[in-house]
Amino acid sequence: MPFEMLLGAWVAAGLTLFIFTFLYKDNPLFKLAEHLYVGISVGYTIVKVYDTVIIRLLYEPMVKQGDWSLLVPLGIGMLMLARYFPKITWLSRIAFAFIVGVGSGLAIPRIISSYILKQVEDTVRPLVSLAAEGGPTFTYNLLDPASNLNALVLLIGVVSVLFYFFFSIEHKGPVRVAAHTGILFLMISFGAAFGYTVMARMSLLIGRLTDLIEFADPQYGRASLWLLLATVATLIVWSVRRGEQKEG
Amino acid sequence: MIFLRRQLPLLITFVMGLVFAAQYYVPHPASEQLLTTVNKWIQIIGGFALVLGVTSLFHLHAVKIRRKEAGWGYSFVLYAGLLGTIAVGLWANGKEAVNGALTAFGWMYSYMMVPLQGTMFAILAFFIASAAYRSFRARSREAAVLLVAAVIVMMGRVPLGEYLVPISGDFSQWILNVLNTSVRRAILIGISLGAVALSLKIIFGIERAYLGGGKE
Amino acid sequence: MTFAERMLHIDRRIIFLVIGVCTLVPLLYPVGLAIKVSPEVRSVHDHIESLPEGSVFLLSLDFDPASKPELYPQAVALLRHAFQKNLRVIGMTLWVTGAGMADQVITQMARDLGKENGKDYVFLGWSPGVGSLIITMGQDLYKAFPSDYYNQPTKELAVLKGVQNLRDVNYVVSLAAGTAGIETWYVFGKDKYKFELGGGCTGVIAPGLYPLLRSGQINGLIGGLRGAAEYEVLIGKKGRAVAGMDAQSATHFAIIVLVILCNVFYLSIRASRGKADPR
Amino acid sequence: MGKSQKTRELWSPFRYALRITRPPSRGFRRTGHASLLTGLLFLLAWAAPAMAAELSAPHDVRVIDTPSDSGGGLTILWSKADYDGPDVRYQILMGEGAEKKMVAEFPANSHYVRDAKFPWWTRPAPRGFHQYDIKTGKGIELKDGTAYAVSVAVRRGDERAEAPAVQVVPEPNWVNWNQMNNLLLVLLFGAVVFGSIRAAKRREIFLRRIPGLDAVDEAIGRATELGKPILYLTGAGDMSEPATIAAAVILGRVAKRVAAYETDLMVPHRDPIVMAVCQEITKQSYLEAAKPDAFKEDSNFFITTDQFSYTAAVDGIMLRRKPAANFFMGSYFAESLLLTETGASTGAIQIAGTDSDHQLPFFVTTCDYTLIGEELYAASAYLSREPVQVGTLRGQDMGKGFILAVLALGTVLATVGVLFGTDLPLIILDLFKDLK
Repeated sequence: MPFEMLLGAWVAAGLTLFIFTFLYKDNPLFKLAEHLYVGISVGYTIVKVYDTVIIRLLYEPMVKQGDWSLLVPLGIGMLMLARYFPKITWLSRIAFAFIVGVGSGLAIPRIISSYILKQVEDTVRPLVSLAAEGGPTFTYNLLDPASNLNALVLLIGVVSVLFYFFFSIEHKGPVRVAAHTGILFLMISFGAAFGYTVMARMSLLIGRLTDLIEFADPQYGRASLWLLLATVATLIVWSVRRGEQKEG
Repeated sequence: MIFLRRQLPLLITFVMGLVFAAQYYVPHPASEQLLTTVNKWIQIIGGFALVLGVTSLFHLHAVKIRRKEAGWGYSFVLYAGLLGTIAVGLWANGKEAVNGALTAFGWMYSYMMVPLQGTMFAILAFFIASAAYRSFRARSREAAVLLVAAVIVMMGRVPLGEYLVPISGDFSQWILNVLNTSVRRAILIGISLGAVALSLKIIFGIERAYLGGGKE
Repeated sequence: MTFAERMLHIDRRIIFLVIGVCTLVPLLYPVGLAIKVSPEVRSVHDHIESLPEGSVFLLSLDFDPASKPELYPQAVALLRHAFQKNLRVIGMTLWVTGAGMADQVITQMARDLGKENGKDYVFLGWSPGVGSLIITMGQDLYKAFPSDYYNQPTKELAVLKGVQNLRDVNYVVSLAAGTAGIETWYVFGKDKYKFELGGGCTGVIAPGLYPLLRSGQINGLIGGLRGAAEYEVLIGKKGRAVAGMDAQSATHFAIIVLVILCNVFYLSIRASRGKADPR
Repeated sequence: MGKSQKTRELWSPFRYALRITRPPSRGFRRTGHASLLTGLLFLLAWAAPAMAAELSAPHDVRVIDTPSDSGGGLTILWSKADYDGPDVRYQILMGEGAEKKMVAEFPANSHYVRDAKFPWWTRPAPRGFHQYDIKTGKGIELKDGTAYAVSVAVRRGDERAEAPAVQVVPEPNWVNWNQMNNLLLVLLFGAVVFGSIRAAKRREIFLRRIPGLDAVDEAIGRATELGKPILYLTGAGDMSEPATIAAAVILGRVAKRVAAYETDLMVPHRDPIVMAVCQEITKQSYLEAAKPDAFKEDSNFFITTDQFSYTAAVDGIMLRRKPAANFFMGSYFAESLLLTETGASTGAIQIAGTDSDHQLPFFVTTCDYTLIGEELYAASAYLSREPVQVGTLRGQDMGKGFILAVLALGTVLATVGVLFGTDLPLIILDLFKDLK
């Protein structure tokens, strides 16, 4: 086992356990891991931004390929830093205006295309289909997402939930009924999404625990076990001392 | 001066907004080229925005240390993590691995970033359970519907559930594919209309919250 | 406070403990609940099963540590199967950040099954280029990888005898956590050099790869931890993924039981107090 | 494959010579409303000699620059024939003389115009016609501005017939006509929104009550009573997302109340620009509440852009400062549950509002009140009562009304289309399709 992997196993196992202590209570070990995490992640982002933005997007094209048009975004980026100088703070608005302007422009047709047209197109489906011998029939296989019954359920769902989101008319009479159906649909969907996410989250937990079990192997010097003992011991000492402090 | 302060940003937003909305309808390579260029620019400008954030973070913890606020020692840990990662990252030229061998930066990524991130995610597994216990109560018809749907889907997604109630797999699939799709679709249509309306207002200078200060 | 009320306001750390135990115990002592094997996983397995001894099997481990929970068990199961079938195994990765981990899993599995580096298997490591790397491999493997991860010259390795390029490889499987993965292998590799291609991927990207499967661009797909578990069932060696599925079943049922209990308590309080909300 | 292709080409001249002309297919008569141009081409094809008794060369072959594309593409169109079926195959050929090569081969009952999803306003030929697009890529390179000779052949077993080659130049286009329905909707919706904003400036517009909002005041009141701070999160989005803007607007309202009560406000951020904007907004609110001295510059502060380290830090704040009320407005990802469960464990009142549909289940189950999706936007309008906001909301409602009408009418039309086997409903339905 190379040394860096052994060290890596110990560090990874330790940090994993420290974060897990949060489940017991907020404590110094968690705080240590938390602050380290914030530090490392910001550092990581800075390095990545430096590497991709400064080096690969700015420095190399400008100096090596002579693409001086990049002075424009460089200038606009600099304007953002004008915030630190009260007299010229307004200059930073130019940078915001540029970003937000481009973003809004890009958004409009793309949202219409993929979130409105595409969704409407897929909801508008015939409620009958042609049978093999040519006559129209109504297919009601629930497991086939393209069956007519499912098309109908889908339509009812979309329509009733849209009714719930009307704000400028009072919810009474038929609108109330529709909106209420909408709420039921909303709740079913939330429940289902919740249940589905349980699976995804549990897989992650399983992944972390599998790693810990692996690091408990003799070839890693039983890192997880020793660190678990150390963590528990630290927590006990900490709780006892805090108890004493409170009494004293 | 007033023009520069008030009108120029609005003018920039207006022009950029129209140009890039129009870009969508133009298939010519020149328009594609324009899009790639400006995307690169936005990335660069976004990089500078990070300076704002990092300064704020530095300031916050510097104040903590100076005032010796509770837990100021952890601020040192944060600084150490931050500066250490930057040093190691620059040393490795921002590369996690060279010729397939991990650099020190890559080591920090694999053995510190990944476990920390993964464990935070894994904590969700515990929280999702406690959230279910705390809030899945049949207080009303709506709440009952929600909890029944959740239980069915939880059953249907694992071998044991499929074994005990064979239909649960298909049923949960149906809930996810049909009912869930219809609701998400309606929510999406609603918020998309909101997003388009907002973008239009921004382009035409009616909505200025993004410039800060709301009205003026 | 009645018993039911106390139970409703139970310390949530007890729930955490229940979940922790329900995950950990099945991982340590797997039960091996029956798992339905899906056809897309079976076809990867059956293809390897159909290869004669000494066929060349290339496994590309295209993921980094972040996707380890799902793809590592897949790699273990596939390697075990290939080694047991006495295939010649070539390992590599398109993800520079994944090289160390890929080396680790291959070395480990080879050691477990008594295979010899250079004779029964080789780990080529990582080389830049992604698409162009695959094209180079398709023309001349030794140009793409003059030496392996441990700097042994590839030309002299017994395991690569008679292998000139990708056309001589019988089966390629890419275990992918994103792009530079299955699609890349298809577009730059299979399309041109006509080897059979299979895939394994994380649960998140699996739905996006089903079109490739339906059109026959890949002959099978192992999706997420569940897919790995199915593969383990197929090779009859229940490992981490099957244990993972047990843990998954256990936690899901723990939560379901908790939800039922909390409603029993809640309703009993409500019944005893009439209609008032006992929040 | 390449070899057999060559043999076939050697043979083809003989077969060509042996052909007898034969009237065009039935398929063409059915789509008799073809354009004048197609009609002319059809005549040309009619006049063309040499058609086999069994297998005639494809009729009405037309090759055009692919419309509404970015260049490097050609579209071949030809009418369908009697022999169209799975056993007969069409071949697309490019180049002339010795350089001629086959680009594609496919069964004759595939590649119809109707499969290509053109809306009626850009359809280059009747729906029953065959269509094949040659694009740059996969070993083919089409240079814009260069002429290419393209032809279509048909093959059944050893029989083969080829239509004369057509010269055509691929070019990039300046307008994608397929997407004009998209543009039309943008203009229409824009007009509705601006119209209702104008209307809202002139008269009051009714807005229904949003239950979650009463809780906002209640929560601030309780925090004041307890002398505890208020935590307000603006989410993970940047300043161009509607959810973030709504969150910032609501922050303005909350800050005003908070300033009046002189309660502590903490707003940790994930996006530096959002932080800068929110700082301004908070300052403004304190000014409006006539409490400029109570404003603290560092009530808005940045933590990090990374999802989970941000979450860990905010969880830490919740546990240490024990805020009496937590607000979660804006867009969120997986961190939502980590935040709300920790908040719940400290006993805070929690109010959420988000348009991130994938996180709504967690907010709904763990928070005291949740503004679902559009309700978040509505809340900011409801609170501010500004004509611009209220008018926009009214405009959105009209947009939803329009979509509801399209869904209802569209379903009826689509059903009628199937029942009577007619394409007429497509005139309306095509308007609401997403076409590239």
